[in-house]
Amino acid sequence: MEDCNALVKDNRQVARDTYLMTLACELSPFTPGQFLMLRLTGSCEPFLRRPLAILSCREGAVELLYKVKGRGTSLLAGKQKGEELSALGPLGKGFSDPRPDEEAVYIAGGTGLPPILAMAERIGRGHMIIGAYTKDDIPLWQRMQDIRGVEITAATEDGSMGMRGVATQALDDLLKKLQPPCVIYACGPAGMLKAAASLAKGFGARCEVSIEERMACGFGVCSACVVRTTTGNQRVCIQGPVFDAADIEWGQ
Amino acid sequence: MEDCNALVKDNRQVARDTYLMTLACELSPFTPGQFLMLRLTGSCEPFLRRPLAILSCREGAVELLYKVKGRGTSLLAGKQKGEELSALGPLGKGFSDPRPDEEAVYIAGGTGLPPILAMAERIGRGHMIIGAYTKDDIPLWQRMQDIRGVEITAATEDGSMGMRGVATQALDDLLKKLQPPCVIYACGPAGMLKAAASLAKGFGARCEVSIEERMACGFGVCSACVVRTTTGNQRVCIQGPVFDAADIEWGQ
Amino acid sequence: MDISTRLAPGLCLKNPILSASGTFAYGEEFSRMFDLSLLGGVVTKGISLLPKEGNPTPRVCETPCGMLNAIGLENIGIDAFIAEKLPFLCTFDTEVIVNFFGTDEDEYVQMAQRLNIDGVSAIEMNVSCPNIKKGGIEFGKDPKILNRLVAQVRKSTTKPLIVKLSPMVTNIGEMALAAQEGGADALTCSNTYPAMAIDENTWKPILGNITGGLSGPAIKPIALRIVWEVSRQAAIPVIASGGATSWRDVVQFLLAGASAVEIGSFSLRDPLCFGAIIQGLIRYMQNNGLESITEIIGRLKTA
Amino acid sequence: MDISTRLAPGLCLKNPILSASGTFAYGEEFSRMFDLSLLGGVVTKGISLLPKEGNPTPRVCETPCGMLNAIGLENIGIDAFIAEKLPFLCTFDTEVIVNFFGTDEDEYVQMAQRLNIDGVSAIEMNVSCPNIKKGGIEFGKDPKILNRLVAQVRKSTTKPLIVKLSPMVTNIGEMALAAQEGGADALTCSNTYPAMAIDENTWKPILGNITGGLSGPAIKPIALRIVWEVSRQAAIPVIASGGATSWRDVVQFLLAGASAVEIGSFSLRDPLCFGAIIQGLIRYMQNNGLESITEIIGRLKTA
Ligand SMILES: Cc1cc2nc3c(=O)[nH]c(=O)nc-3n(C[C@H](O)[C@H](O)[C@H](O)COP(=O)(O)OP(=O)(O)OC[C@H]3O[C@@H](n4cnc5c(N)ncnc54)[C@H](O)[C@@H]3O)c2cc1C
Ligand SMILES: Cc1cc2nc3c(=O)[nH]c(=O)nc-3n(C[C@H](O)[C@H](O)[C@H](O)COP(=O)(O)OP(=O)(O)OC[C@H]3O[C@@H](n4cnc5c(N)ncnc54)[C@H](O)[C@@H]3O)c2cc1C
Ligand SMILES: Cc1cc2nc3c(=O)[nH]c(=O)nc-3n(C[C@H](O)[C@H](O)[C@H](O)COP(=O)(O)O)c2cc1C
Ligand SMILES: Cc1cc2nc3c(=O)[nH]c(=O)nc-3n(C[C@H](O)[C@H](O)[C@H](O)COP(=O)(O)O)c2cc1C
Ligand code: FES
Ligand code: FES
Repeated sequence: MEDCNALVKDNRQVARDTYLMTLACELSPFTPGQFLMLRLTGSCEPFLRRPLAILSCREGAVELLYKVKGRGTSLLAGKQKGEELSALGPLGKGFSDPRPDEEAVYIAGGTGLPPILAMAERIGRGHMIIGAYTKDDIPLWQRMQDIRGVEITAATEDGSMGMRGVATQALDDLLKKLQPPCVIYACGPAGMLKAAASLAKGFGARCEVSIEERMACGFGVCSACVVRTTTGNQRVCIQGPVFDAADIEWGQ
Repeated sequence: MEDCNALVKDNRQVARDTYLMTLACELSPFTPGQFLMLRLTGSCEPFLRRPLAILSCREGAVELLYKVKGRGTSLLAGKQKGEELSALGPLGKGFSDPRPDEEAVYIAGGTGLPPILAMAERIGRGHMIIGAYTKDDIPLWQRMQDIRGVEITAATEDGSMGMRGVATQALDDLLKKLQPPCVIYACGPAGMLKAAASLAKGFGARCEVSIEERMACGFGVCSACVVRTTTGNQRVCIQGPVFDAADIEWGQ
Repeated sequence: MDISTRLAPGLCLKNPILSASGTFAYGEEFSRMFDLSLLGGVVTKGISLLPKEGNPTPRVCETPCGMLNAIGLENIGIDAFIAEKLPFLCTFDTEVIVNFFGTDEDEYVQMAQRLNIDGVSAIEMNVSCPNIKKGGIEFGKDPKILNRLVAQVRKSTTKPLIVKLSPMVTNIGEMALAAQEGGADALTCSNTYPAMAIDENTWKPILGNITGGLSGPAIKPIALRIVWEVSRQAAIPVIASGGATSWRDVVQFLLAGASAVEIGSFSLRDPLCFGAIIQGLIRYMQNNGLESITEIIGRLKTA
Repeated sequence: MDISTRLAPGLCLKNPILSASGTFAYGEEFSRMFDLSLLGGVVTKGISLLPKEGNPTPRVCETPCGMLNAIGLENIGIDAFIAEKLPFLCTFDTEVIVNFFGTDEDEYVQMAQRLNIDGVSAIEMNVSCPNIKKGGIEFGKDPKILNRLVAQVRKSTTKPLIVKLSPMVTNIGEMALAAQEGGADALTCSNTYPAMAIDENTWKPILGNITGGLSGPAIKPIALRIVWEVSRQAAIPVIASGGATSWRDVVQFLLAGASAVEIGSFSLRDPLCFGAIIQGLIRYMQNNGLESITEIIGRLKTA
């Protein structure tokens, strides 16, 4: 992990409120699920860095895929080619590879696509489900189609693309067609992760979830980002963001 | 006075640490000595606006000439064509015109050039003295030469251009050659203004000084920017920045 | 939709947006930029019995997301205020709240008496002036002294009485209750935070007065907590003051328990912010189907 | 050039730059980024007798030029600290300052006794924890209680004793003197400012704990004033804490009277800032022909 200067090479809208940014930045090799803490300006405003998963990293070019939510991501969307950011990373613990005998299932919702897509691209086999409210929320559809060996299913709540319904419904359908052993990689809203974890348990599948929590440091020193696990609080930024779903205490 | 959106049309270095910025901005007509309060960003950092004198304003194009001193002016120097600022103004009270029988003398030092140059360009007759430490600190030399009817003298402390010495020495020399009635327009460091005021008094000339003081609002409501005058505190931003030198209590 | 808000018997603002003392002078300059009638009320610069010259310059300084000021309560004095400024303010359809201070109890009382006149909608008592002589600073620091001072002022006026608290105390709830029991109708939470700035090149303080008061967005999180804390303890309305810049901040202060919000430092930066803030608040209420701001005030969901 | 600084008999830092409690954990993570030996000292996360789980999330939130935290003093407890963390910290050529707290006087005393061991260079006593049960919060608010607590802890340890004050008090000078007279060797000025953030969409507080502590550049002007005020009243060294981000801020704190400076929140944002700050300080001293930082400490020119 280092603090690198990162030059914006490209920053373009790829879906509703969603941007793909390419940075020129020398990172150490990463595992999907790992993330960067991006510092957006040289001044102290905004003060905290923003966590974003690494979508890809090749030959000094790092791709990030992000949704504009609040102030930080709006600022990011306004960055133009040649502007400079600072990127701390790769941070955290990424997904583990599937065992050779395991069928791999990837499921993403909300801002959870980048680490899942990164994992699907890395492993190159299995089934991927992407959930969204509507068609316009789904970025990089062609790119996902192009991953050889991975079958892509979209689930949209308004039925505008793929099946009508939520991603975990699609997961349920898919699991009914698969044979164990199976590993599920999930990233997205807490509700989705919880549902995926429960489906995985029912199916007897291993399930790894990448969890989002508010962070201050991103490298383990402030204890902001804890999640309850069966062995007590764990820091999402350094002991995660990827956890075995069976270790998480899901709550309500 | 209004709060106008101002688009940067041009922003170029014209002397050591000194930039000329042209803004596309619809201002009401201005009097030399009047200034703008520039808001540099949409975020609250930096919080306060920065006061800069108006150098010119023609057909929706406003020129500002500024020295990079601290954070705000550094930010300003980094602005590129197409970026947006907000400009409040024209603010304050500018210089009064010379009476037809008055010989006009303009004297500028430090960041005091813009209002003085604006005045010389407006009046188009008289003598102008510009003081600086060295040649490289003097911007827009050719433009000053081009003001028909105004004779330009440079005074540099290191003697690299014009006479060696300070601007008020040049003023002293000049006044010795002139006949009253005479009006002196001065803007620059406090020491220079005080010296100019005293020379003016000795010579029996009217003297108007444009004063710099730290400001918060720039439009008269906060009482940050007071200067002591014979009639008590006056707010530089609204009762000045131009004052009759005879009304100022110069202190030490 | 009803965005009016009640601060005291006989003091109802048509909307919850106020100017703040010391950032609006006596209204004249702002009146050249917009119609003051759009405001819920105008709070004037702090007035004293005699005119005051204030502190040496520099009097302001920029800080991260905020500013320091050490104006030193420069003001034209009560006589000139009543003769020259009040009549002008009364020409607008807005409440005129006169901020004032004294150097001792007697001066506070005299000020309250002098301000007990037509045209003054309410008085805001500043008990947190760091720049006044012996005794002054204690008014806002010791609950017993504050209680007694407020009670004396209360007896001297029939106007709604607002007490503006200092934030830099160990127990602000206690101060609030002291003011309330002394007879305050409402509380302003709160004044600036004693602070300073130093120039590492000259080794000198930046302000002529050495220290000054911190204001602006930097302190908003503290102001929000103080409003929340005080409004749960006091029975009288709270006016928020500290770092508000937008309708979002205003909604947050209302949720925390404020009945009105003063916009201070930010209006030095963006003098036209008042109209935008009021419009933003109205739009927010429309979008959320809210009929009255009483549906927002103090409704923070903490469970 | 001598940039070492003395905080107590037997506690001399090789340079005035410290980490701050709660933003450096127990040093392991930072040690993977730079050699901790470059620091004047490491201040650990606050430790208690028993491990503590802390507050519900969200535990942090961004504010204008700052942040709120309500971690709730989550820590691994003294046993695990001594067994697992202290030996690692002792491998570096830097002072190890252990921050600690208790829920009552007895716990503070027990903690001081347990920390009276090799490897601990000094202890920093946190008396401003808003999240501990009855009695806790009063330690840092009432000078008599503070004085007594410090005196008890003083008797229980031979280590240099640093007391970390709460900034949100009416009279910080009084608190400083109470700690000094209780036997403190040095004072840290100061902890975070109770504050809050509200989401105007959900009508809920942003932090799980409702309120939290404000830190970062936003509060630096207040911290600077507190350091200046306390260092002129107290006879013992002051450690500055609050919003420092650069060697410039460090020089300002030294001028105000601090003998050392903790870098907290800013190191969350820029973990590599420590080296740059120390280098900047050295360059500043070189450029200004200064031989020793004692030539800077408290040398603010106010006349
Ligand atoms: C490990 C990790 C990886 C992530 N990867 C991605 C990604 O690849 N693409 C993407 O679009 N989003 C991702 N997110 C979510 C992303 O960090 C937030 O959407 C973003 O920080 C919001 O910042 P903002 O300034 O726009 O919002 P604001 O609401 O203005 O942010 C205020 C504060 O809250 C924090 N915050 C707000 N929402 C979240 C959230 N959902 N998770 C964590 N912190 C939040 C911000 O970081 C900031 O500190 C990831 C989050 C985590 C924890
Ligand atoms: C009426 C008026 C007209 C001016 N016109 C010009 C001009 O045309 N060209 C030019 O180069 N400069 C001009 N100045 C000076 C210019 O405003 C300052 O150099 C500038 O504000 C410095 O900002 P900074 O952020 O770079 O410095 P910083 O030191 O970072 O500023 C910190 C704060 O101090 C204030 N400040 C610092 N120096 C001065 C100063 N000399 N005068 C007033 N405030 C100051 C800033 O406005 C800001 O609020 C003028 C000043 C005034 C009062
Ligand atoms: C320049 C300036 C002058 C002020 N003068 C006064 C004053 O005369 N009386 C008073 O009670 N408060 C005064 N204040 C405090 C403000 O009214 C307000 O309470 C404080 O600045 C916090 O709010 P803000 O962050 O919105 O500015 C002054 C503030 C500033 C910035
Ligand atoms: C995330 C976080 C955790 C903190 N934990 C502690 C703590 O355990 N004990 C303590 O005394 N101070 C704690 N503090 C306060 C800091 O040590 C420091 O005094 C304060 O943040 C002000 O300095 P800064 O602005 O440099 O951060 C914590 C601060 C933060 C931001
Ligand atoms: S964000 Fe600081 S420990 Fe995870
Ligand atoms: S800067 Fe506010 S009155 Fe002049």
